[in-house]
Amino acid sequence: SAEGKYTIGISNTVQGNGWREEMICAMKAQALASGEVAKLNIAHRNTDAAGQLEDIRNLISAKVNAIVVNPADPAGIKAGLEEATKAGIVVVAVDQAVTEPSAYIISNNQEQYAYLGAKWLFQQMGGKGEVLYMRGAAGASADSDRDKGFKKALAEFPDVKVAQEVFTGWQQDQAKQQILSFLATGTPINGIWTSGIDNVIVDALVEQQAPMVPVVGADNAGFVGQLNTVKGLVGAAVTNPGSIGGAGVSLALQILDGKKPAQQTVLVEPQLWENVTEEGKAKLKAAADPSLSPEWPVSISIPDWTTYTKEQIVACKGPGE
Amino acid sequence: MTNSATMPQPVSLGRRLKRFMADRPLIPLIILLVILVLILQVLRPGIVNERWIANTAKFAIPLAILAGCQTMTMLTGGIDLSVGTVATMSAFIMATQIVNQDPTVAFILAMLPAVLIGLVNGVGVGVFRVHPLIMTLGTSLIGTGFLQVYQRTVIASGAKIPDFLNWLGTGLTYGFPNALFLFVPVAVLIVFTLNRTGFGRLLYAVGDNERAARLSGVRYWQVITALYVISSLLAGITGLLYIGLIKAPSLSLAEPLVLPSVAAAVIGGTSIFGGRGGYMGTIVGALILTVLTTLLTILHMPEGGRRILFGFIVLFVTAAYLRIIEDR
Amino acid sequence: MMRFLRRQGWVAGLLALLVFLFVVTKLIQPGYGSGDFGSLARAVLPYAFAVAAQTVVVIAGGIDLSVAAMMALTSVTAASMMNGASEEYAYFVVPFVLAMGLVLGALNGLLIVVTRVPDIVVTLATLFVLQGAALLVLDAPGGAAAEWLKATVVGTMPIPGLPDWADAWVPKALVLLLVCLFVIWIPLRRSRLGLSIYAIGSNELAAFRSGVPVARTRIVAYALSGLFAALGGLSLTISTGIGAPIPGPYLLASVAAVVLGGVALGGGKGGLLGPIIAVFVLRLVRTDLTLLAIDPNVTAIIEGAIMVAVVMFGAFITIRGRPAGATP
Amino acid sequence: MTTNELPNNTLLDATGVAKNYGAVSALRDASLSVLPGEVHALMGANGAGKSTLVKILTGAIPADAGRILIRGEARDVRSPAAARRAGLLPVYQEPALIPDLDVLCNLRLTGTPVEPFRAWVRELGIPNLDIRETARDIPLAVLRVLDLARALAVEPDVLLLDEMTAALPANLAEKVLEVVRRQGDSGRSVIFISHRFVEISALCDRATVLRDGATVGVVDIEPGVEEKIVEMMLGARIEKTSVAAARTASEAPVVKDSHPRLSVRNLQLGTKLHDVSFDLANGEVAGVVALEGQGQDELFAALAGSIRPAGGTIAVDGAPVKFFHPSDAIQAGLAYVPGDRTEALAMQRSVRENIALPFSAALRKWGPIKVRREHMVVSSAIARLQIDTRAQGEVQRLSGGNQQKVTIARWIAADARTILCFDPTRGIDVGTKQEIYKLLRELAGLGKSVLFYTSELEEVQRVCDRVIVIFGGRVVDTFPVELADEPALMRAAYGLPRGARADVGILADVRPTSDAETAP
Ligand SMILES: Nc1ncnc2c1ncn2[C@@H]1O[C@H](COP(=O)(O)OP(=O)(O)OP(=O)(O)O)[C@@H](O)[C@H]1O
Ligand SMILES: Nc1ncnc2c1ncn2[C@@H]1O[C@H](COP(=O)(O)OP(=O)(O)OP(=O)(O)O)[C@@H](O)[C@H]1O
Ligand SMILES: [Mg+2]
Ligand SMILES: [Mg+2]
Repeated sequence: SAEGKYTIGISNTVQGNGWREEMICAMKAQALASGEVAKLNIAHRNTDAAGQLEDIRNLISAKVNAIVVNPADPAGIKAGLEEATKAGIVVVAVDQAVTEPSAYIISNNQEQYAYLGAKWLFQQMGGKGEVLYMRGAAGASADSDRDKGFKKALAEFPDVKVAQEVFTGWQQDQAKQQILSFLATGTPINGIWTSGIDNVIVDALVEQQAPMVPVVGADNAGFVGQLNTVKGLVGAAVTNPGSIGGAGVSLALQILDGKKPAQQTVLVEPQLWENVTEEGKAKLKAAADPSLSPEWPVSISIPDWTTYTKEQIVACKGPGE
Repeated sequence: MTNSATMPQPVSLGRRLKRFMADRPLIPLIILLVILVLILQVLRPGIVNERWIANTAKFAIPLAILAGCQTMTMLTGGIDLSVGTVATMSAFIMATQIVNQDPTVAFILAMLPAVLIGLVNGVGVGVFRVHPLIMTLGTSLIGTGFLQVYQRTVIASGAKIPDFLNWLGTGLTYGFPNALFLFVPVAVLIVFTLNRTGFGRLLYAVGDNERAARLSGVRYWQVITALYVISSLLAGITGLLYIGLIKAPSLSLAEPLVLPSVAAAVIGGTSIFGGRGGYMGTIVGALILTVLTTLLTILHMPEGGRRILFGFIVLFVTAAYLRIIEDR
Repeated sequence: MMRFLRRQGWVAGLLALLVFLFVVTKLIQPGYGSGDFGSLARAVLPYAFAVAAQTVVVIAGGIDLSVAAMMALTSVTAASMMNGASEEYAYFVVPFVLAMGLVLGALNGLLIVVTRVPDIVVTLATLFVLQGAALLVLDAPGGAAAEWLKATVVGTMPIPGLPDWADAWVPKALVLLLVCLFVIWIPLRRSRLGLSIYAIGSNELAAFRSGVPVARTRIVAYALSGLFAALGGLSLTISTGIGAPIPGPYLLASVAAVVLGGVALGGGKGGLLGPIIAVFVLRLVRTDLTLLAIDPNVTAIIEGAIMVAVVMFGAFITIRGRPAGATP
Repeated sequence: MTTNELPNNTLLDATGVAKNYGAVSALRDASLSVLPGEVHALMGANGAGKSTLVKILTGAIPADAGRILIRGEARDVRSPAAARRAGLLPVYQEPALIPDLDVLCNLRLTGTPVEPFRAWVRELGIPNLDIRETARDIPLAVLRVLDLARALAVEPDVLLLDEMTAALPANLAEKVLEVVRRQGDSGRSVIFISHRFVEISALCDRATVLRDGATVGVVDIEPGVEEKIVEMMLGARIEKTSVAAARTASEAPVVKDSHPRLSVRNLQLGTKLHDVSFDLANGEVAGVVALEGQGQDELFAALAGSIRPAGGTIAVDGAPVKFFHPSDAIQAGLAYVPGDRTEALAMQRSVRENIALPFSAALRKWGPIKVRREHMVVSSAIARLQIDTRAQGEVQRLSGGNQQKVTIARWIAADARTILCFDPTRGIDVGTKQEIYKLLRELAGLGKSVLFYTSELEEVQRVCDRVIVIFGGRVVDTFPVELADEPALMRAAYGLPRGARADVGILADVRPTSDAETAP
């Protein structure tokens, strides 16, 4: 629409994953809802830090006013972000931190995410026993941040042992194959921590009629639904909103309008919704949204940061579309 | 003028054994599979039970069907890298269309992109003579793009896994995975096609010597177009089966199966240069890969080490197999 | 002249396409200037090395699926060695990493020669091995690069005798690329070794009978591929300042550019210039799509379609251009 | 006649050479001994192991057993490069130039000096070779000559020529023979493999004869020795099929229809074919005679549906036809047997599949195969051509001659009405040749028609009813077989009017001519 005055560039390096798709939709919806954005220029594909550098430089060539970026790596795109700032472009990183000092950061706290969930899980296990540790993609920086949080919680519970550590690659099918072959070994476990590939794990437990153990996952629609409905399942969803993208766009617009935040970094703290206490159950009930794709996080908005409606984010349309 | 002809040497037992296996290339493959299972059993006593076998079969079946696509295309000197995308598309479309549509309509809609991509692949390879690697890679990029666009239009309506696929993907009948109801007919059909039909003959002939086939009156483009459409259809069906197994429609659902499907066909003894191979070997190849994956999951090992081991084992298996069947 | 056009027609056409794309870019974004060209050159750098790595083995009649994994491994090795080390230490790191690429590449070739397993399978296996090794070196992106190394790709190269405005169009990254590629390639191509590489790709049996040491030549081709991949890995570390253990999208990109660049996948034909221009074309298309703010989902469709269309077009003109009197 | 006293200055001496491919032994006990300055023929029926021996001597394949002495020293020749160093240079049956490199690069690759090479190429009858031409674009016959020139340019001690002349037109073959003869005269040795006796007797000093992988004798070449060699080559297999017998097999009257089986009018194709017209009747074998590159390749390709003519008409049984694909020609009953069997066979498939291939070609035949019927048809074709099926699992394991038989058997099984044979006897032994002649006559006797191109002129009289001579893309003459003696054919092939005195060398005259030339 013609009313907006800014062009915002977006760079993202993982495509086809529910979480990232929600993030992009939140960016579009927020840009539309703000009324300040004339055009979004989105570079959204599967690539690495070098590819993201290329995208950022292309966005600089396209002369955008701000760039919102979900970094492939905190340090790897420093050069590009620096060039953008030099060209007078506002840079906001979402989801993960970046090392470039001139960039603003609004991010989910990944270390805290893992710590919160793991600590709850170990408490449920009574502070002892074997845990199945299902990580994300080997080598991804979000995964290594989460590993720090998990290890921190583990250190607090000396009697909890890791029965097996596997990388799901954040792929549903790999995770399912891994859990099935693990279950088939008959190794006893007392809990499962997953890095957000959660609903297939519960599916597998049900299908195999394996003993139900506490499961920690993310606030994906599918898993939240299972926490509400699957009999005998004890578990918790830790929020990791993809809507952080919308918050990133809001922050960029604020800065463009001259309202700089007090600090360069804004961390969005995760919450934990469990299905053990009444309070937790109520939160899960309220959060459940079967109309969403099971891979989408249910936290489709972030209070104080996003202003779009559910219809807008689900429609996934930006300005001028 | 020279010494008299040398007497034929008595053939040693090792050589005889080797020749026996070389004439039946399936046997060494099966032996290898058994060895892997034994290793598994030694590492985790008790793992090899009914449940484990059913699970292994469940995961090997989608891989084996996709590897069937690779086997058939590789026989003609081609390859089909678009099977991952096609399977994903069919699965995703099925899961999202079933919400509002009649199952039959949803099924037809789900198979439509498979047919289209197969047709484009076939025409590109068969008529325009584009290298299959490039052609199928290109169509899989295009397919993924369309899937992304499509995905946004169905975010609001959500997805659902039809009960039937659920039953097919994960159900058991008398301890046997229901997926066998799909797989056994498909496998029989592929084996029969390759060995006992004119079409199968032509696949081998075209892959071995295209000019010879042409001079015998074979129209290359017809064979290739039909082949890639069939390959795509099989991939589409695999997608439906796989979504019943995984139950989470994602946009990269079947992508991780693509390289292993090529590996399974190669391990199974199909030549990537065309003209040689068969489907029975491929099935065993798929089983070997699946068991191998389990084996690596069970070994307590850092991810890096696991990948290294996987690579070496694939190489070792193929090399050993080649050695055995070498001088047939 | 006619012969030059016949042989280099594809490259000339690509060059024309590239020029056309530059004109289009300038029309879309009138402000497109030397700085933006510098960005393009830096973006091209890792792709160009990946493509060079692929080109050498494809000409030798093989294929190297481990290119991207090799880049990842060399990149993390360089980044972790330079992490916290002095600036001068990098003078040791660079040759070390290049030698590592050379040796690992040669190992690829050696495995192919010794095991006699097809290239595609061996390099698929080494893909896993190298990926695993990269993860063992660094399990998450990290490390560092020396400042002087990073400076080698930033800014422009003052060339004596050229006016400043012209200097601005000579980015250091481009100079580095051309120097590295052509210092290796041009002397090689003219040498007997270079001819041998073409020979084994064109007709291995004829090459063997012409006295070419086929096995040794194949190993050398893969070693060169490893060297180019190591250069690619280094360029990744240099431009990002870190090493990432998960391979980037360089494998598929390299195969696509090789074919776009007029190198026959069967081997024996083509050169390095075509694929390098193809990389520029593909990167510039990417820039244009970003400049036009095309829907990201549509971008994948367009990129795939371009790849397929260009190759189909190439195939089409070869079919048309085939002399009428082709022997029966 | 068997030379027993071996002078101890032998250049090359191989004894007890053996080679097994799985169950089949290609060579059992071959020996060969070559003197300096000698042109030594290596003879044997198809599958005798000649090529295998050459490959072993030149390091292209390793032997399983045997001893090779070069100038009295035991040498282990492990690779072609090693053979080169030892002074042994082969010209294999298949062109050895790298197809994608130009001639100059090919020379550089093998370290061959360019100027001597050019001189030899001119000497061998190719005056204007462009050495920047890519090998792939060079016609087969010229490639063979280039291979030879490349070998000659490094002045080898022993030159090994495996059926060097088989694919050459008469004019080039003549030059080759001349040059080879002079090699011998200048003290170098040549090992010469050919199935053509006329060449052997014109050229060679001695011959080693192989049978079933073993050397059965060494003979001096002297007038009348041919019979003896044939006896040694064929052993028990000997079977006298005289020309007359082959011909009488089909003295059945040629059915004169109102329409000829095939009728070609004003066929036009680029610069290759101008205005070609002729008829082919039912029950007729028509020979096509032409020097290399006179358009015969294109003519056969056009009739086979491989390429489309630019102008003119083709009519089958009086009805005009247009071929867009070989399958159209096959539909019309025209089957093409290419001269190069690698073009016609799926080498990794079985003999049976290769023969049955045309059965499955049409879209409506893609369904299940009727195994029993197919087996019957194929077996009868195999029996008819007496194909050696010991290694039938993969066609590539058959010897050259048996492979050639498979290419013909296919169309016998498919019962094609017209067979277009392009040099079907290229490089196969006399016994097999006789079988093929007989077969063609029998086919004619059954009312089928055959168009038969041959590079060996003497075959014309043995097989054909009529001769069509092509020169420069035109039919320059057509005459009945009675008039087609070799000199007449030769004159016609060179485009000279019938009856004129030819001023061209005829193969049999080579020896005296070259002697005269090289005499000091
Ligand atoms: N790779 C192989 N595998 C099995 N048998 C083989 C192989 N190569 C050759 N033979 C067999 O060895 C025998 C000798 O073959 P070779 O090709 O040396 O004969 P040749 O004298 O050249 O005959 P021709 O004149 O027909 O070519 C043949 O019977 C053939 O079938
Ligand atoms: N190492 C090998 N592996 C497999 N097959 C081989 C090998 N060496 C030779 N052969 C096969 O054996 C045959 C040997 O060649 P052969 O002597 O028959 O050639 P040719 O062209 O038929 O010669 P000729 O001129 O005598 O007919 C070839 O058909 C080839 O396929
Ligand atoms: Mg031979
Ligand atoms: Mg032979």
